[in-house]
This record gives sequence, structure tokens and C-alpha cells, in this order.
Amino acid sequence: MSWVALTTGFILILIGLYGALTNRNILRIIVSFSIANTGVNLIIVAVGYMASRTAPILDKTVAPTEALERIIDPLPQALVLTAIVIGVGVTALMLTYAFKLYEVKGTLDISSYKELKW
Amino acid sequence: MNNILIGIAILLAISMIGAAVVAIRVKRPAIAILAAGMISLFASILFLFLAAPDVAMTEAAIGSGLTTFLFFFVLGRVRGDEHD
Amino acid sequence: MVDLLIILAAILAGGAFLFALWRFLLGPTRLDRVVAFDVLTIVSITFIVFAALIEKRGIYLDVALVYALLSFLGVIAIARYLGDRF
Amino acid sequence: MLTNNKSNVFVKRRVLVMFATLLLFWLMLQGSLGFDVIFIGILVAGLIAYLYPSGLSFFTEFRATPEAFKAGFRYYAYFFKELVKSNIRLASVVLSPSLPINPGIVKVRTKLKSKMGRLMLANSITLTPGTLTVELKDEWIYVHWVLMESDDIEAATREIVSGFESYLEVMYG
Amino acid sequence: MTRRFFVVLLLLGLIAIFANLLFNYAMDSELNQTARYYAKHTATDIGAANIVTAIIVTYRGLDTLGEVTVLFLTASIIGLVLARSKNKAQADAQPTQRSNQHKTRPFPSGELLTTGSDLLVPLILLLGAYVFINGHLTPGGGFQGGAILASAALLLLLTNPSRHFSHQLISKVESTSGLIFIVLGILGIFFAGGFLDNRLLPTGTLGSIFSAGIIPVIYSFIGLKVGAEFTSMMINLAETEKKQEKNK
Amino acid sequence: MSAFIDFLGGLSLLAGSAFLLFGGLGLVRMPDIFNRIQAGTKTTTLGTLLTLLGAAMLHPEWSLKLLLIGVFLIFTNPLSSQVTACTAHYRGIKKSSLTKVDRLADDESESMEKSVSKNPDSEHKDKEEAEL
Repeated sequence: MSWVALTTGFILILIGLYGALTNRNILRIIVSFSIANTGVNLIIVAVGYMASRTAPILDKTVAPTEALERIIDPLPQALVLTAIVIGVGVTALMLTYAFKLYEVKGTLDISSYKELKW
Repeated sequence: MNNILIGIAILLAISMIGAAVVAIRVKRPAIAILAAGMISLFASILFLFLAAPDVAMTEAAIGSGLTTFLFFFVLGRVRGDEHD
Repeated sequence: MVDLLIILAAILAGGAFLFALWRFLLGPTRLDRVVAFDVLTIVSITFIVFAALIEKRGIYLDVALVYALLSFLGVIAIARYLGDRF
Repeated sequence: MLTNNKSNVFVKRRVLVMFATLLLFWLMLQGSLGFDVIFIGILVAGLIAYLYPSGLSFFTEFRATPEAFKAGFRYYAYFFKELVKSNIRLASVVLSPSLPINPGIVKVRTKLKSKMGRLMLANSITLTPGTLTVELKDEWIYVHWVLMESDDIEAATREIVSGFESYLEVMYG
Repeated sequence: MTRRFFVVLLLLGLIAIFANLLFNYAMDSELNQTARYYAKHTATDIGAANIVTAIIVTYRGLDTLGEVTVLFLTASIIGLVLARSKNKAQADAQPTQRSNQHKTRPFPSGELLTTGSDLLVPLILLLGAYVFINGHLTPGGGFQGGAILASAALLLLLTNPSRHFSHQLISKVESTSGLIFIVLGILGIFFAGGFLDNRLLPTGTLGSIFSAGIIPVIYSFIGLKVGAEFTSMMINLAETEKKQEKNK
Repeated sequence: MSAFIDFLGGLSLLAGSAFLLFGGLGLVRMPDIFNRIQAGTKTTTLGTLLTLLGAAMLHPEWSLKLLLIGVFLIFTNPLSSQVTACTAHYRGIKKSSLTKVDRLADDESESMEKSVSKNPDSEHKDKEEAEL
């Protein structure tokens, strides 16, 4: 299982980076970033996975005494959980700036933003 | 039994990669955004298969509506700039 | 016996997923892709149920609840965008 | 003065029904009947019903008479029967190699006035034999029909709507 | 063209790194030391059935505080950046009345969507409340529940894009719950083991709704805060005006 | 007895997945968007409901949650299909040549002639065909 997730995550990062570097439309760049973001999250969760173990939640099927043998590492999950929520905030911020840039210039093509070009 | 889950995971992985290719190659930005939303929804099922239901729920709650909606709102505001 | 039935059912659901994916990747108009997206999310709920059955954890169904109640928001968002409402 | 008072009672009843439905859903979500669960459920359901008074619930405009309950049960039985029937018909259409369809968008009339009844009617039409609600406007429903039999308004109404409407009219009005 | 060449070169390098990582990856067969500590002590010390929740709210509660602050800053910056464009749009609105002249086709009434959203919004709110109140028992918690609460506002916005939301209520909910979160954390210093210690209340029996000490209370307020922040982000974006098309 | 109920649950799962498969097939085979929505919404709803029923038979202690999933599905699924169909009609997406009548378009153009003098219909359809 973790092989599948790791490979998918790596491929998603590559595709996202390629899209972010070759597209010219700012909206497209943000979409590519969010794809790469998903890939990174997938990799971090996949690293914590262990075969034939189950989710770190104790209930009738997983008693607290046998938790040591039955559950997987909960720490990467906690990290990714916060990372996803922050990711939405970052995406919203990027979109806000994109909207603001469009208001000023009237276009979202990055080749027309050359004030900082030397 | 576990092989079935791995098979479904491979199916989901293929569809995610296909959707990612669609997202960066397709001409219409609306479809690119929809494909990104689809990637995040399928990633949530993959999280569930990786025994992380908390992360799966976060991704499902956020990826299903919120991100897609934010993108579409900005896209609707800059509609004149659709072609690229 | 039941295991065999579950495996067969999962294979059939995977076939449905592949058909919908085909429509999503090639669909001629944008709304065709939206319909395919809708079908894909609903087939995903079946996948979650299969995961819960195979791992025997009832708590996985909470994710299916969130899916069932929220997955139509994305479809409505794009439909409203295509209907010139934003 | 009288009308104002009446509408106030109506709003109160509506909020109360909303509260009861939400509490029911809460107990179903929790799956237990402990004291603590019911206490928090009352708190949450009351807060939501108070903050969102324009919300509808499944029983908002329900007429709480014995006939209505009977019609409700018969409606659900009829609905599931039609759902299975429509699926088998659609599956046979999809599987036959020649794809024997005859689609068209027809116009049908409904007598229902209550919001919930109209919503349930439209949803039922969407989920049953080869029909799909495209638009609901005043008393007209525009329906896409895969296996169209006639485009006359009255005939189509008889064919598509009347089965559900007879039950929903008793239930919601 | 050279640019695309460099991009491909960069990606090839990344592929080499990733392939190296992937082929040398070996799945752990045992929990590492930190995870073993969490697995052993969560049920007895914290009393929470969901170990991820125990980590987020108690063991690494400061991280969560930081994260909530980051989200708050993001929401405020979005409000700040968009505030000027909102005023400008209102000022611009009266001279050039942009009517929909090219759009003569009547738009569908959407009665079904209105009724459906009236039906579904209370249910979505209830599900959100369920998710964050049961954060210590089932998968879920404040962040998920907050996102679900914001989804209810999103459905209302989709039904009627020009709907008016009360900014005051949202910011009040947001600041109050943030304040309560911090106050509960500080109370932990005086009456329990330290900042954000959950044993302010008794830990109770594992698996019941009143257990895990203060975790459900803190997570509920985190849920309300996150929901209010996401909602304010969306509303700020939704209240901007469409740019006037002058060049046409 | 319980083995028999388990077997019935498995059969229900299988039937649900079969309906999902028919829905997918319909999505591929149907000629235009309205028919695709029809195939997509009905079969997937029944298929998922049958799957939930099968799961409830296999694990009776989950049945309340599965019932809730079913209720949510019945109310959200037709809503999204209806909004999609409405948008498709609004954008004037080309219907298949088999479609004989379209009362909605007839009524709309009638009311249009009364209120607006211009003819907007052709413009809209051209736009959508250019977008394909």
C-alpha cells in the first residue's frame, strides 16, 4: 500500500512542479501548487504506514492494552492534518493576491508582469 | 482481502495521475480546477486506505467544497482572461 | 463465500469507476466531465464502505458521511460557474 | 394582530419541529441513548434551530394525521419499488446493443404548494423511471424523459407525476 | 525554449532523488520511540480514544495554537487586502451601470436549490458539531468540523451569491472562541500540570462523550474558530465586485 | 441463520456494484448530456443504497450510520443532477438528434419574444459549440 502512495505522491509533485514552471497563467500556477501540495501530504502519511496495522483510534476492535502492536504511527497524521488546513489558507491567500493583481493590471499572464525583471 | 484494497488504491492512483495531467494540459481553466478538486478527493480515500481517517476527513471536508469554490470565485471574477 | 462476493463486488465497482474515469478524461463538453465527476465521487463512497468492511472498523464510516453530505458542493460550484452566476 | 399572532405560532411550531428532527439525527449519529449524549444533543439541536430559523426539516410541513403517516409509509414503499423498476429498465436500455431511447423534454403540471412536498416530488421524479427534473417553475415541471411516450401535458402528468402526487398531497399538501 | 529545457533538467534531477528514496525505502515493522510513548500513555494519561486528537490538542497543543494563529492572520490579511477593492468597487458602481445586455436568456429560477439548501444547511451544521464534539472518540475534530461548518455557509453562498452575512457575528464568534482557547490553556498552568494540560476536568471513562478532560471543550472552540475563519475568507472574496470591462 | 444473512448481504453488495457498473456503462454509451445525467444519477443512487444495505446486513451494529449515509445520499444526489441539467439547458448544449420535443426551450423562446426583441438563442448555441 505505501509503495502505491509513495509513487503517486512523487509523480504528483513532479507534475505539479512542471505545471507551475511552464504555465503562464497565474491561476494555473496556483492549481499546480495545490496538486504538488497534495502529493507532499500523501508522501508524509505513506511514510508512517505499516502493513497489517490499523488506525490509531482505540475502540472495541483495538483495546488500549494491545495498542502497541495494532496501531500505526500517529505523529505524521497529526502533522499532515495541520498542513492541509494551512494549505487551504495559503491557497486562499494566493488567490486573493491573484485577484488583486488582476484588478491592477487587467491580466493574469505572468509575462506582462515585468517590473522586477532585470 | 488486502489485495482488493491495494487494487483499488492502484486504480485511484492512476485516476489521480490522469487528473493531474488533465489539470496542467487542458485548455479550459474550469476543468483544471475540477481536476484539482478530484485529486484532493481521491487523495482523501487513499489516506483512508493508509489507515489515517482523521486526515481523510480533513481532506474530504476541505477538498470537496472549499478549495473548489475559492478557485471558481476568483475565476468568475477574472472571466475575461480565460484563454491562455 | 462472503469474502468472494465482496471481492467480486469490488471488481465491479472498479469497472464502474473506470468507465466514469474514461468519460472524465475524454468527455467532449465541460458538463460531461462534471457529470463524470459526480459519478466518481459517489462510486468513491462505495470504496469507503468496502474499506470499512475489509478492515472491520466502523469508524471509517464517518468519512463516508462527510462524503455523502459534502461531495455535491463541488458539482454545484462548477455548475453555478458555468451558469454565469459568479 | 391576529395574523401576526398566528404566524408567530407557525414559526414556533416550525422551530420546534426542526429541533426534534435534529435531535433525532443526533441520536442516530451517536448510536447510543446515554444521559450525556441526550444533554449535548439538546444543546446543539437547540442552538442550530435557534440560529437558522428558516431551515426546513423532513417534517416541517407534515400534517400529523394518521392518514398522513399511512400515506408516508405507502409513499416510501412505492418510491423504492419505482426506483428498482426504473433501474432495471435503464440497465436493460444500456445493455441492449441498439440503445433504444426516445428522449424529449416534456412539461407536466403539479398541484403541490408546500416547499417540502415540491422538493420531494422533484427528487422522486429525478430518481424514477427514465425521468429527470430539469426545471421547476410555478406549477410547471419540465422533465427530461428518456423513453418518451407522449408529449401531451395531461398524458405526461398522468404518467409521471400522479403516482407520487397522490401520496405527497396527503402528506404535505 | 531554453526555459523548458531547464525545467526538464530540474525535474530529471528530482526524479533521480525520488527514485533513490523510493528504492531505499523500507517499511518500519515496529513503532519508533515517540510513537510507542503515545500508544502506551494516551489511554491512561489523557483518556482520549483518538490518539491523533490527543497529540494535536495536548501533547503538541502549542503547535495547534500557532496554527490557529496562522489561520487567523491569513483571514485578516485577506480581509485587509480586499477591503480597498471593495470600497473602490462601490465607488465605481454608480456611474457606469453595467447591465447584462448580452445575457437576455432568463436564468433558471433555482427554486429547488433554495429549498434543498434550506433542508441541508441544518444537517451540515449538525454534522459539523458532531464531528468536533466527538473529536476525541471518532475520526475528526476541530479542524474538520470547522471546515464542515464553513461548507454550510458555502452552500448558502452558492444558492444566493449576493447573500448578506453578518460580519460582526462571525468576528465575534472567532475572537471569543480564540480567547476561551487561550484562557483554558492558561488555567491549565494553575490547576493542572501545565499550559494546555487536559486534566483540568476529570478524564472519565474511555469512550464516553464526557471524557478526556478538557479536550472536547477546547476542540469545540477550535472548531468554531476555524469555521468562522474559513467563512470570513469566503465572504470577503464573495463581496468583491466584478471588474468593469472598460476595454470592450 | 446468520451465515444466510451474511450471504444475502454479500449478494446485495454484488447487486449494488452491478448497478454502479451499468451506470458507468450508460455514462459512456448515452448520446447526449441529459441522457448521461439520467444514467449517472439513478443507477448510482440505487447501487450505493444496495451496497449500504449489504454492509448493514454484514455488520448490523453499523446500520444507523449506514441509514444516515443513505438518507443524505437520497437528498443530495438528485439536487446536484438537477442543477447540472438546468445549467446544461441554460447553456444550450446540443441535444442528440433523437430528441423530438423540448417544451422548455419552446416556452422560453415564447416568453423571450414577448419581452425582448432581439434573438439571443442562436448566439448562445454558437458559443457553446465553439467551446467543445
